[in-house]
Amino acid sequence: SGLQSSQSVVNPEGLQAARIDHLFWLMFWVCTIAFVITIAALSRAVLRKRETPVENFRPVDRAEATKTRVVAVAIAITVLSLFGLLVSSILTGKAIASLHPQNPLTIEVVGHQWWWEIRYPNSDASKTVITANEIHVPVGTPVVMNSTSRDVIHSFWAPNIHGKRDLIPGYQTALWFQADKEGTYRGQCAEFCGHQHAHMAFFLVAETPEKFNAWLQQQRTSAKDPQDAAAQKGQQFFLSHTCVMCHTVRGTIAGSNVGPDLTHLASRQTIAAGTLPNNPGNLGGWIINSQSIKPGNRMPPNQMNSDDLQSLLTYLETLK
Amino acid sequence: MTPDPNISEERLTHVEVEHATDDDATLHQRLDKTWSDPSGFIGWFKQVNHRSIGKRYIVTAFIFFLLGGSLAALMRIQLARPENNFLGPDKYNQIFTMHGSTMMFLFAVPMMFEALSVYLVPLMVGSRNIAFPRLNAYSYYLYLCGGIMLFVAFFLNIGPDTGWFSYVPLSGPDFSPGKRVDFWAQMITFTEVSALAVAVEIIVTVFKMRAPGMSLNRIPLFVWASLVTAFMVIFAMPSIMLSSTMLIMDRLVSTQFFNPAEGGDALLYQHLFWFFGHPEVYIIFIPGLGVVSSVIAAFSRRHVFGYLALVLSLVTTAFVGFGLWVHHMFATGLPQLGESFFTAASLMIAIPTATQIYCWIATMWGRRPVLMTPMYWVLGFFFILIMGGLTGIMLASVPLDLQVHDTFFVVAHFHYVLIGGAVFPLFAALYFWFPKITGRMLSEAAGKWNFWLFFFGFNMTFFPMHILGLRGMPRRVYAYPPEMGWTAMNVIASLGAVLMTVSVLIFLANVFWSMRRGAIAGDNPWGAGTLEWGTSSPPPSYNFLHIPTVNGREALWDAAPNQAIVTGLRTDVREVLVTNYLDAAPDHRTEFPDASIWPFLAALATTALFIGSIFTPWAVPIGAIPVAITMTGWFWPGKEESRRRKATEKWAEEEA
Amino acid sequence: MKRLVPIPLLMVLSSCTPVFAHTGGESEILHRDDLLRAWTWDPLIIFMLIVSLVLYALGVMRMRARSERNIKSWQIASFAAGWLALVFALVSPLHKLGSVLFSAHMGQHEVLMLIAAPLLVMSQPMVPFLWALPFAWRESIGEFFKRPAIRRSWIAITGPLAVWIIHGVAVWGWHLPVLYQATLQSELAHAIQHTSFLGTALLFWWTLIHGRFGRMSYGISVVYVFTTAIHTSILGALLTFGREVWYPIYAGRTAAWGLTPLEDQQLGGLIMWVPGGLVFIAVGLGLFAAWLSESDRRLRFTELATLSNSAERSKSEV
Amino acid sequence: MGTGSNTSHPRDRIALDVSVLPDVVFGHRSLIWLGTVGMMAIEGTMFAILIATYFFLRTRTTDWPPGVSNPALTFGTLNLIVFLLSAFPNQWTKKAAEKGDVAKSRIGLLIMSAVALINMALRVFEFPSLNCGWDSNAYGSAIWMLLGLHTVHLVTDAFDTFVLTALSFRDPVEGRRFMDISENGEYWYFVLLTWIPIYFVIYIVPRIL
Repeated sequence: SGLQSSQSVVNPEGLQAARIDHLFWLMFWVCTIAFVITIAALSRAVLRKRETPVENFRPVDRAEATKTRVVAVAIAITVLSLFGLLVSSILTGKAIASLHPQNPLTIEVVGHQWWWEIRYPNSDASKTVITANEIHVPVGTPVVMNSTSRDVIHSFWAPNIHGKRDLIPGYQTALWFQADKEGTYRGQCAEFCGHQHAHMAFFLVAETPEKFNAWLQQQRTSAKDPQDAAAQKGQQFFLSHTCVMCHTVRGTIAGSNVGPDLTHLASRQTIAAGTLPNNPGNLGGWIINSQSIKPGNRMPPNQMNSDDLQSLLTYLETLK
Repeated sequence: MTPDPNISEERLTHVEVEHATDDDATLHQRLDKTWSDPSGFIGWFKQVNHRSIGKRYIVTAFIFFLLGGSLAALMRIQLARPENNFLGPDKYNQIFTMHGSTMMFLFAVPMMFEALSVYLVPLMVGSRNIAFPRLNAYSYYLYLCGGIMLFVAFFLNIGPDTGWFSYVPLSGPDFSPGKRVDFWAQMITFTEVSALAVAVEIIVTVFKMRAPGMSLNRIPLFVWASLVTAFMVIFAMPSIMLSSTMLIMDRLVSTQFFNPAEGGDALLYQHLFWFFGHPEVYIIFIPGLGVVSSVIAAFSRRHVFGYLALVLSLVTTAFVGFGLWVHHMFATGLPQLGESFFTAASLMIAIPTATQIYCWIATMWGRRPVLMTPMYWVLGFFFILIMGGLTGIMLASVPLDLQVHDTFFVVAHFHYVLIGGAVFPLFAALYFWFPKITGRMLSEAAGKWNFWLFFFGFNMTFFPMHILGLRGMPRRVYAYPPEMGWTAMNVIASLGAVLMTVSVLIFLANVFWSMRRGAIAGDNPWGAGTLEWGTSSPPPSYNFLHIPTVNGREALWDAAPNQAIVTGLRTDVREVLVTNYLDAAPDHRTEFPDASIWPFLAALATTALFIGSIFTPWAVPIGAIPVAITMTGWFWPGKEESRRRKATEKWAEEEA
Repeated sequence: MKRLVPIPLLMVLSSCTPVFAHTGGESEILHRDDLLRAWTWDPLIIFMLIVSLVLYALGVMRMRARSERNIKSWQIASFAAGWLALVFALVSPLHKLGSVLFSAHMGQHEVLMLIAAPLLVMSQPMVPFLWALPFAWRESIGEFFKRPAIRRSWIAITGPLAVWIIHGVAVWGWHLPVLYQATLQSELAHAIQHTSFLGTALLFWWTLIHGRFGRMSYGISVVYVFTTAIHTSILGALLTFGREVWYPIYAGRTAAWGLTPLEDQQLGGLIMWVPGGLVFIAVGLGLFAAWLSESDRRLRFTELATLSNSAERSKSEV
Repeated sequence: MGTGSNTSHPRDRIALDVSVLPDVVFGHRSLIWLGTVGMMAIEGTMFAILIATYFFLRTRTTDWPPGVSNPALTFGTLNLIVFLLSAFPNQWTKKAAEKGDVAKSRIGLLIMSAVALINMALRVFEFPSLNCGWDSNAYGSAIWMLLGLHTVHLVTDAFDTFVLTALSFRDPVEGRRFMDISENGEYWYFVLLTWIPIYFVIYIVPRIL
């Protein structure tokens, strides 16, 4: 399925992640060599035949002066290696940060317990796109992500693309990245944020600029009123029950943003912040009793008969 | 020696002094009568000698280690399968919070610093007790009460669930209602007061109570480690006490320290927490480095190579440790310009650690140390700490840290550092000093099983976590989707935990068996060189029949054939010798307090105040009254005592 | 004698307060291309630097000639390095850069306080300085400092706690925006700032390195060095993490150097924090090592050592 | 191997006789002095961190003090003056104790008890003159905590002074009591000295920063 995704540091698909990956392997090899040499020296010291009987205490050895020299050289080599690593780390840092072109795509990410609000701001407020848990970006285009949190601290992390960035209430932080290859990359919250920290994932969909623009156009539209009766009944149900206390469906009276914006719910691949594939069965289960899927989450259980549920699902399926 | 003519006749009739010509058996009787603490149930709460308190610290901290380990085992069961239903998020979050808090605050620091130092330092510097013995008892009871409070809360299902770091705003009043976080915050205060008290005792003991001849340059490396740790405690712990107090006040009396809406700041908490938290790592492993030096010297039969370099490395680590707190906040979005500075500073800490490792290898080089169980643990320490240190170098790099921060890679890293740097040396220490503490040897055969199972179990548990982290598994998740490909590694990790559990059970069996049946140890079973091996095992109530004098870094090995002893201390009261800071020349004598119930009562009163304050701020002013009363009782001198002292006291001549 | 020597240096420094002023004037904003030409040829500074160098050289030559009091080569090297650090801070383009970039200004202050000051203190330059003077002058200077009032106040301000507080107040006080910005507007304020930084740093390092208990008190010196490292790091961290620009006076000036005023401030804070901290660590470790070796040296004079020696002797006599 | 004392016969032992040493000493020689200094280091660190917290909060906003008026100066300044003046009787008492002068020590302790009472009385009026609540905003929380923490030290030392005063009127007053009195004086200096920067931060900094 489309969920078959990667979430790996050592499988970079973005410019930043690739530079960090190089740095990782450089450090890995330097450290491995250091480890092997040290353990070899230790083994020799422990296993080699001793010069004097063990009973004899001698404050120092005959080779003390040599030992001093060797230790001094070893420390010098250590310092130089560390300096080398420092330089490579700084170069990597510079390369990552140097991506500041003129016309980046700006997105905003707001952390919530336990989902991601994603915005594509536009100077024309009516063109601003608001979605949740699924970020679309064009391949090869720099993206600047402005982020903050509405409640506790979260951390945005899509390892194939870039390192993480904390989302802190009261702070606005910016992260630059660029995806180089088409694909769907999983990411998830990396800062402990309470009960459902484990189920706070998102998907980053990198697609061609054409596909991306089409997607963005689509997301800008308001929800259309449903045509068939079942869906209309579902909409009635949606608008007359507690759903509207938390969710927005643009084009209707539902305009609260406590929970994710549902205007284009059906276009998303997953529900519940990457927890389940988006299909009617999962959605139904989620609506009836989300607490059994994501215990502690903020969505209350909803009692309804199966007819109502069916029509509600039919309505939600129209929110493409 | 002839009696001093300056001492008045009256004084001589009052006092009983030890002489060089005293017969050992008589002297033992006199000293033992004076220095023995009361026994029995009530007596137990009155004891103030550092060996009793030290043993209690060791046992208590080890019990917390077992509890913390059991919590870890529960987490490993939960993570052995994807989307496991064994523990829900609520239980899991409590458990990982309890695991971290227990291991850091109730096991690692109390064990590595308080327990080992309280027991060993007075013996290693040749003193009859630790400075401020009543404070020492008080600090132990506070620690015990704090630990019990936390676990009672946990077993009542109101254990803290916001992580051992309790970041705001998650732990703040809005997102963690109820009392859970308050228990955590007060537990911090309990244990930190206790650690701070011991830090002061250790500093005073090391600077003022060393045996004559033990100049600064001859202090055993374990004592240096303990002293450096004490200084770090003094400058680091106030920070967490303040931040946890601010947290609890934000929660209970609506202060606004961390509330961004009212001018507060969420990152302020992180700065304060890590200003303590980074030094905390060194507080935990520096004593372990001291243990390693002791064991290597003893089994290599020589002075440790590069004494000065080792001491300076400890001091450097302590110094640098205070400049690195931001190291834990790279992902919060630091000024871009700062990255190179922070990376450089973080890398620097590797230099003193590497220096120490080279010095230890140089010590063993050509000496082929005797491979007995304590040495096994030390060699295990090398293997594991070096690996943890090297992944630490990776974490020092800001760009790389942004990837692996808060993933299982970091979990692996700090377990390599902390278990390698503290638990392996701890086992070395337990095998090494068990004979001194109990008079019997631990079984070597069981010891080796203990070691190998732990070593393999450890690597099996934690090595795969490096890979898990690189493959994207974040920390502190109670569940993960099956399709992530993390399952196999998690299963291996969980199996490793089984081996570690078996290993610890073998250790416990070894301890219980050896306490009764182990081979009799004798004074110095390893032929080691520091002062604690110069008295009987277990040491008598007064530690040393005659306070020894010191002629070199390894007091027993370097002793002259006719090494001087100290005489002239009183035997009818608990009198100890106080020496100079620098050269440990005898300076004056001072009387130490007897056993007393007051420290215990004062600790109970303090506990009532701390716990009460969770429920109402009024507990602070009201609870202060019993605290004041018990503390006054503690220091209030008996009238008879005052009279006796007045009759025998000798004032120092005024300094010019 | 030794305990008196730094006073003249302090006096000299404070009497020439105007010397340290920026001469360029605030209106002149330094640009990248002009950097290497932007030396500060302030006559008074040059005069003081040359006088101190000449006096020092003269003194060293006289001491060597009389071979009464030897001066070690490392001390000469230390003086030379300290003197060059002063030149670097006060004459080189760094000085003018400091009126454009807060970070450069911070760098200049760190050079004065953490490089020039400890190097000069270690070289004990007052001994050669005094030797360079005619004998009669030397006498009367000596007399002056033997006066009880002078002695007492000297002792009062060279307590380790006293210098720790004095230096700490100087460092923190000058970073109050009001005072700091005044230095860029008033030559006098600027001169006072530099003099007080250098002066209190000299006092600080002198007390910790040559204080009245000598090497015995190096242990306490380490604690003071450590706590100073911590509080200056915290000041550096506050500058680094500040959200607002503390010193708006730099606002229009930093752009030519590719930094926003806030970045400039962050860089300044980082310089104070990390490289500054490193110097403190290095000196702290040096003091610590000297403290340990002093403990060995003093051990020889204890009663125990006497006892052991006599025991050895009596045994060999038998 | 082994110490000389284990291997040699008692009669051959070299002994370092310490019975001639004093057992009443003052200042840096005594254990209690070093212990008190350790406590001061801990508490001084707390004050320092709290002051750093104050300045950190200062960097978070442009308006200082945020939305409230400056603290009123009267009582804090009076307290500063009383503290500074108390150095004289404190030093006098400390010296009297170090000479073993019972009568002077008693008078000194009585004076110091009175001084501590005045300080505490003034402190009661300081809290309202902060002109904001601990819960108004982070600034208020910080200055309340600073003042509160200092007050805890003031009250502790005052209590200690009262107890010592009571003890000094009970015969015999032995050397150990005089050591305690001297150390109490030392600690009073700490309370006094820390008040200077805290006063500056609470009362002056909002006016100049």
